[in-house]
Amino acid sequence: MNKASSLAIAVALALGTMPALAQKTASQGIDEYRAMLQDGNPAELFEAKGEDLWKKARGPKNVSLEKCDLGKGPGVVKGAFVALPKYFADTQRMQDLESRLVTCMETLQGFNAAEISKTAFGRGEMANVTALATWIAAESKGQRFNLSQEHAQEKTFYEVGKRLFFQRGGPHDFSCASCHGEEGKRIRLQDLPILTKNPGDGIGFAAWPAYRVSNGQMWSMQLRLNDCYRQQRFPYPGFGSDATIALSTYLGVNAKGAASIAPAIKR
Amino acid sequence: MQNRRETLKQTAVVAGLLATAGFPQFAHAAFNKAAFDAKSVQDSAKAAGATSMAESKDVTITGPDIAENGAVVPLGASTALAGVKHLLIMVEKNPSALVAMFHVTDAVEANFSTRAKMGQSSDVYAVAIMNDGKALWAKKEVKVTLGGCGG
Amino acid sequence: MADPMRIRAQASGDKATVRVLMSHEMESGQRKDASGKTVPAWFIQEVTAKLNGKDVFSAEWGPAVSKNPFLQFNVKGAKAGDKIAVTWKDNKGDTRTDEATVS
Amino acid sequence: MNKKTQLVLATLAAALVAAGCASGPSVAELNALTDKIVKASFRDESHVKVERITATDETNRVCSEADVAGKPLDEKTAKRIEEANLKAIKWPSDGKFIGDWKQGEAIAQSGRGLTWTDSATGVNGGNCYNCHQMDKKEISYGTIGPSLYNYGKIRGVSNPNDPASKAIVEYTWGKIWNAKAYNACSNMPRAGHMGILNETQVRHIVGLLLDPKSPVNQ
Repeated sequence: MNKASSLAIAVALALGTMPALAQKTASQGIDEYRAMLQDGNPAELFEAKGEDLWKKARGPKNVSLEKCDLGKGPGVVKGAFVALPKYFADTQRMQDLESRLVTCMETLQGFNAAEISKTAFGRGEMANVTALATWIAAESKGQRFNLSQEHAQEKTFYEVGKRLFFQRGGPHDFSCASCHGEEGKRIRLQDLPILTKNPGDGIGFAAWPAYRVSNGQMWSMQLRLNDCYRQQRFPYPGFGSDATIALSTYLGVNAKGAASIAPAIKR
Repeated sequence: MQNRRETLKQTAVVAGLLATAGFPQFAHAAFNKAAFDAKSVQDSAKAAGATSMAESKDVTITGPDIAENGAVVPLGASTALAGVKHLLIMVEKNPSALVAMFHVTDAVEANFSTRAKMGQSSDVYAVAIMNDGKALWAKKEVKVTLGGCGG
Repeated sequence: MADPMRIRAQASGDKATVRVLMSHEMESGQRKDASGKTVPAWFIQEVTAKLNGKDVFSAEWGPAVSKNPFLQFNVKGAKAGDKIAVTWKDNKGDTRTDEATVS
Repeated sequence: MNKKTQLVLATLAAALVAAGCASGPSVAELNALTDKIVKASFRDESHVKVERITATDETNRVCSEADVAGKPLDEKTAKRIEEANLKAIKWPSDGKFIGDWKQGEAIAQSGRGLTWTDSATGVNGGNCYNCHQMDKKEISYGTIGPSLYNYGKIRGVSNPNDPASKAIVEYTWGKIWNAKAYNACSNMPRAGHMGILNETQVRHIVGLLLDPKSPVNQ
């Protein structure tokens, strides 16, 4: 409320010569802009590609991913996204959607997991992992996040993730919490979700993967975290590294009950 | 919208099959390079066949008041007038003003939407070029802001 | 080699609204790469559509249309079950056609 | 590598259970585990080195721990941290606190510098608008920090060179140079102390905030 009225004043002062704008706050204007983009989210292009990749026989072994176990049993896609990351007994490790996909690409299709993990976002098989993640996320659209905290590793990773969330460092002393620790804050005009609790349906953890209009790229959760760390002026987090999975576990557990809208469309 | 996924599933891919078929009955299908290379709204309209230009309430331009990002700005042009040959969407301050030129036929409504790149805040135009060469236009201002952390 | 389009065509009254998403870089020709060289323009130049095999729509685009373009138009007289085929062609001569059924 | 770390963790967890720690690892063990995971997960990229987060100072360490615990620093520790940071402030070498507000505005607008995609030799920005309102004409401002619109005017600074303004001028310099000198766990970066901005840039920012001609004070 406060935010809106102070913005209204700012806009009136700044743009007083433009009657159409003076009657509308900047945030209303931006909400309208965002609404205009909803109908026609290019993430659909990546969804289609991901679905195709899941069903197509590929890789050195020339098989599809249709027997991949994303945590709900081999081949079960619906509902898998909103329960990840989780502990997988076969790999004996905590995995998020993307690292699990890479495991399946190695064990089922014969790809080299380490090679894929080293590939830059948007390139080669990494682009395929992102497309797959986009489709798999979309298959759980509307479902509510409900990560398991049963296994000891799942609890431990939540605790480690919490510590990573509050870890201050780099030349700017930033932690994740610098931007995402309080409700109702913005960077520039960008609303910042609070991530220490459920921020609401389709906000924060429940919005990614998302299509970024600013660069026309499809961003997975791994890339979302990677770029947060970049802007935090931290060093480079490895793809599928334990730090990224622990942090995802913390965010995912906190988002319990939030309905997923992924893949969303973002600035 | 409720049937979106259903509808999407019905999308059949026939890539390449029709690709090489020409469009002989579409006189304007050839790319009008001059119109797209022209810098200004006027020069571009001229290259697209306009002989005179006038503002008109019968032409509508739609777009946001503020765009959070200049890379993707939803814009639409429409008119209920009869006798429209082309409907153009332009961004005045872009290096070349013309974004898209739609050819109006009896088979489609003179109502088109797409998304444009905008380098900066600018007036955006819908220009209807009539069969007699008259160009009728409407404009509105779109403010492009820096949404994120200027990094 | 280009990725498929997503086409939604919905009939209402005596027309169908067609919404299309295309997978394309739409490189503006204004951008410079890391070494300072201008990245050449690469964009969809022509978009056409057919209703049940008959030409109904055509447009010309410049490089200022956004990456992964969106397009919306209304075809008169189209009804549920009709076929809409959309074709794009870019300035390098690459082309792609996809088809959808009006719902 | 990931797999190996996680296996080590699993063994560790098992050992803990065997030792009767049914309630899971202790705080100290979780902290140690986090350090280990950080070392295994992050790598150098371009000019950005892992030491940036593994060799951080006491200020960051105690504030991070307080954040995890969900309670503020105890008063004694907070005071100690603030004093240490206050002592580390470098005051203007030529005694001039007020720079050019126009250059200050450009620095305040820029969010560039020090990420792995920035050049190692580029000019850093101050990131000010990311968190603060300043010039009212800029509608794209953040709200993590308080509004600084009319910063000098509200504080009654009509001539920053007047001895009457000395205290506020010095505080402003100090706050930008090292925000933790006044609030141990402030969200605000220590722009001068950590080498984000140089002395000349800090001077321009102080000008932007305190010069009566600056748009901040209109």
